[in-house]
Amino acid sequence: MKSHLAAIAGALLLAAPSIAFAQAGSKGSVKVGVLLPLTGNTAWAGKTNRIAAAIAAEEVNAQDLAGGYKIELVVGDSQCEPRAAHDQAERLISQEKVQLLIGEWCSSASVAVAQVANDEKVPLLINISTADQIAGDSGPYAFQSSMQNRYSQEREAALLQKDFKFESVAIIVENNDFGLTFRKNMVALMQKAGKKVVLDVTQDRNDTNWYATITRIPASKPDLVIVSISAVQAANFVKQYAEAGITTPLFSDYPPPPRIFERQVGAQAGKIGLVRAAFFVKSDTNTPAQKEFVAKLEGRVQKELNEAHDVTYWDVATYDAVRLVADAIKRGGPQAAGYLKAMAVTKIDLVLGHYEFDEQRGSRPEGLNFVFIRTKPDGSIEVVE
Amino acid sequence: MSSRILLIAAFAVLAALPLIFGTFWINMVINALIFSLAVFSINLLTGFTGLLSFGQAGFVGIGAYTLGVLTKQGTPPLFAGLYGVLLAMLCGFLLGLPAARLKGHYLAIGTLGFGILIYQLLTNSVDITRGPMGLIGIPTGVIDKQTWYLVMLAVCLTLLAALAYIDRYSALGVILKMVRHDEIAAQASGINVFAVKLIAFTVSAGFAGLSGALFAAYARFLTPDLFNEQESFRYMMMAVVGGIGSPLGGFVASLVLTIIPEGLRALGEDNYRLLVYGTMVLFVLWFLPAGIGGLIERQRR
Amino acid sequence: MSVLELSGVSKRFGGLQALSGISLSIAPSEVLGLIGPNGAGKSTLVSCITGVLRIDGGVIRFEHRDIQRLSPHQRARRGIARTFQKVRLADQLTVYENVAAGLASRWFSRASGWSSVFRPLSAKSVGQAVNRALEQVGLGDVSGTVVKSLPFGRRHFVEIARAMVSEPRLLLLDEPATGLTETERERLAMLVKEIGASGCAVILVEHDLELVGYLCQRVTVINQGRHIFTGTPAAAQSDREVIRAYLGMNQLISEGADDARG
Amino acid sequence: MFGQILINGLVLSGGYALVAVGLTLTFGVMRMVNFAEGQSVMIGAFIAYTTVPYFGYVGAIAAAMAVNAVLGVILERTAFRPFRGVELNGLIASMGMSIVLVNVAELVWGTTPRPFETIYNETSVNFGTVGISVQRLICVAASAAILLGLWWLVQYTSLGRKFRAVSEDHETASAMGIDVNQVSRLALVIGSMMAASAGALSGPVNMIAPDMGRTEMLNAFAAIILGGFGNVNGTILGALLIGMIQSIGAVYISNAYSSSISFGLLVLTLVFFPRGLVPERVDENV
Repeated sequence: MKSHLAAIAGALLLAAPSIAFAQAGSKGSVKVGVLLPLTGNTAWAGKTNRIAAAIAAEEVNAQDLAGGYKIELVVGDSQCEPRAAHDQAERLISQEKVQLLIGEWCSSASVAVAQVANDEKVPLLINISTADQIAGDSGPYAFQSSMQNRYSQEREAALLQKDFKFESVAIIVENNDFGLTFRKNMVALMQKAGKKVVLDVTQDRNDTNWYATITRIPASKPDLVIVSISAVQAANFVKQYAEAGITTPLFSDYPPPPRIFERQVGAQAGKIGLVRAAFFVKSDTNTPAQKEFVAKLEGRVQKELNEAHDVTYWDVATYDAVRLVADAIKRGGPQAAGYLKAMAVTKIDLVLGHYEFDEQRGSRPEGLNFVFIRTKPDGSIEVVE
Repeated sequence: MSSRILLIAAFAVLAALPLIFGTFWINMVINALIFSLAVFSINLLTGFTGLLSFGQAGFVGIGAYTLGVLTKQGTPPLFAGLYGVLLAMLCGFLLGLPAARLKGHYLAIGTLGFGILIYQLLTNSVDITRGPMGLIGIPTGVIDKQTWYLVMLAVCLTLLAALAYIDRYSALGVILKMVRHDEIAAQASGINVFAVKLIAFTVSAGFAGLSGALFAAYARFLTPDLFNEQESFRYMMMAVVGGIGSPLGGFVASLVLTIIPEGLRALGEDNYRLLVYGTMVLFVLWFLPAGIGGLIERQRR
Repeated sequence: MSVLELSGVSKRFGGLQALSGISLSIAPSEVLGLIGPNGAGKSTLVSCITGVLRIDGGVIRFEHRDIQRLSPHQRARRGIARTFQKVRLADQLTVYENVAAGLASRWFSRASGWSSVFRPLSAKSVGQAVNRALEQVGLGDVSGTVVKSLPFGRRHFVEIARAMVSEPRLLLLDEPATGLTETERERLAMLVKEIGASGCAVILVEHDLELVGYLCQRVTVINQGRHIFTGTPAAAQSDREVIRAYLGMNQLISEGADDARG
Repeated sequence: MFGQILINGLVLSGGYALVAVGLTLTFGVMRMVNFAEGQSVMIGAFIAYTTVPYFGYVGAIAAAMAVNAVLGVILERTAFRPFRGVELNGLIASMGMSIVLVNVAELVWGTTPRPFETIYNETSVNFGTVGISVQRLICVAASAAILLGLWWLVQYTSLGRKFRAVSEDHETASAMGIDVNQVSRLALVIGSMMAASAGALSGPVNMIAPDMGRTEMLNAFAAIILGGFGNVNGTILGALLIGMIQSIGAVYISNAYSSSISFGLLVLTLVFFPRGLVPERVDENV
């Protein structure tokens, strides 16, 4: 009996400091490794995601959102490439002694990081890669806060049928991790909705010449063209699509990169009325929290990188990830066991929407923001849905 | 005698490394040791018979994915690794049939074509290899890094000794080098040049497949990008920087060219690291025509 | 009882008829001279015998078996060895290693041969054969030196040693005397005599007619791919065709001769 | 439909031919493959991209060629002359140079892919059901013109004769008083200029980024093998073949395997023609 009482007293004592809202860091600091691409062809995204993560960490420490712990971010350049991501994850864990991990951008790199996280028993929150089940497949130490492809494609299929009248559809993808899962899910969804897939093309992702594929569109006469290709290739595709003068409505699954896309192909996208899906777009329909974050990040990017920047979904996803980690530390502490248990029962509203995790440790899509946007002839963007 | 003591001392230090450095560096060295097997395969092929191959990463990929896919389907890792090496050797044999008749640059580009073919197969056969999504959680069990390190060190050193023996002391070494220096004279001495080249291709593909299988068992994740033509160029670079005829040079080069760029990461995340890598390759080629191996050879003599 | 018989051997390179209807035979221990002006087709004939070139017509029989279908290494393993006009040695390797390579035809000719491939070079079986060949050609002193540092003349002898090490029954010497000093030439003559005496047939392709006269019991003369004479060296010197071929003044002679005959 | 496939094939062939011809020239003269040719395409594209506002498009192409000429000299000094005897080391040195060039470009221009806007991009000409941008037509016409110019240079000028002499036989050429080093440098200079024009012409068709040029180089290799190493006319034919087959293959077979198609074909040709379709002279005699 006595020993039992002592245990309860001990637990109470432990809990006491957090109740008293001690100053952040009073319980020490937690090192969180952040893996993102700073070199290679996706460095344009990593540069601004890094600043978004820094803003989140500063807010957490300023407003003591991590239950008395101070968050210290350690960045690793994983280059959106599996081998670099694997080595960087190992470095952050064994050299920098990080206790938690956030990352990576490209799915194939996240696969590698998830493997290391489970081997070294260091919890990982996959914040951007959207391939299905990366967390689920890799093991108990990985969570995935980004909306998985299968959920976003279900949303897209539903919205497409609402906004467009079409019976036949052409599906064109790139053979990277993103494109191939998209194609599998979308073909099934379209067939389930009774639409005829008249053209189904998978293009080699190093092949920047889309002309051959585009010439097949008029021949197969689809009512709607659905495309899922990466940011760089998307700009290429839209340019060649407009050049070829094809008027079939075009929907691109890939969220727009910031300035690059609009500046380069805004006019052409406007000419063909390109519709795109996005988890987040800077627009007047943003929530106050979103507007506040956008202002903060764009100001910071202007100051640090002195270049104008339109906030993208990837920036928001990275910001939210750091906040999610802080929230889980507050409720379960930085040690793996408590942290993972807390993360599993997360219920929190952040910039992109409401976050909860299912039993496969993937985020539930219901609460998350999802919009359709159309490029107007003058190149500007309007939110459709 | 002194050089032998030097060698043993050096290897003793190498064996003790894990105790000194943290697991990150050990992971780096293990990767470098696995790399060096693929560099060995080039040493064996090019160093001995003079044949060029820019498709070695294709064989590494075959070895790796065979182990990956089979272990995920329940085959015990050892057998899966064996099948991987055998499949790589079969592909080496099939590629060797036309390749053994090719010369110089035609052979280089022909094998490059083979490498690209394998890479595209791995990327596009989604239902077997999950393509770009990558194969994750290959159940080969998490053996701790120290044992991996010692096992890999032992494998590399035995191979080094075997290749050195063949190169310097065995009759096979003379035959292989005859084929490299002068095929017509070799034929006139009763050497079936075509068969020697074919066997060299097959055995070298086997080594590359072994390197792939070991990588799959160690890293336990695979994506096709780990086996594209840039990787084949990287193996070739290490073999040449190491000194094409010298397996020891190749071994040292694969350690140096894996660890130094990683060490330079402190220079900042962007491109200085690769810039230094490129210039390092150039400097070695300018000042050490026979590569690091040539340097070691000169010291020893 | 001949070790090698050629009958009606011909070879075409596109339009050029390099060899037409060459027939000859050679008995064991015989040294046959194969002479003719430059470009007569001597090297082509050697390449046809060793299998580097496929013949277009005729038959080549070695030890009474048609070897037309055999590739060069198979013919070498059967016991046909050769040296080259331009010496072909691995100059980074030592003399010992180069000569040891000649043993390949012995190693691979028998099933058991394969196992010896992995045995060290210094093994008794290898060492014995190589050292014997080196002694025979008088290179015992330079066994460990790298071929690159050998004077040109002595390299010929390394090649002969490599050819002899697997005890061939037929040795083709392709202009071995070129570039030899006087003493080396005598050394070569003595060596060819010994090789003949040991039972191995020798075909000596050579411009040095004095050497041929001394060494060969019989000579065959070839000119523009055609076989114009076979017989003793002495007879060859007085044969009209041979003189015409060699002196190369056949236009002059034929005009003069025809007028003389009226 | 066939018209578009033809045009697309020509555009591809134009780009591959310009790169392949540069490679063949350097190989013919120096017996070495320049693995940094792909990066010369990239440097050419970026120089043209940065100079378009000042010199206009045609001026930009000229500027790109000029800068690449200098690049050619640098490449010859660093990656080719020191390795005259040891071809393999030369090959790897050019790979080392390609890594250096990519990373220098990334430092100077950043990794973000950029559009290369020219006035010809917007206007397009209707061709059956699909329009073709004037830029593509220019790309085809200009590469044809440049290739013709090069063919004329190789056939009729004294430099061309020197190229052919040196690629025919190294020793005799220098014996005849031809400065082989100078000819090699010129070969690499012209090769890099060809690559610059390929970059400047194909840049506007797609996007430009520091890691561009790799697929062009791989396909140029395929073209060289089909056309025969060191043979300029054969290489142009090879490039045409590869461009057409890829363009047709992309439509009728599958373009997830686009580079495999050209390399698959290449491996097949090598099986039956170990020395390429247009064999060089036999350089190995007994």
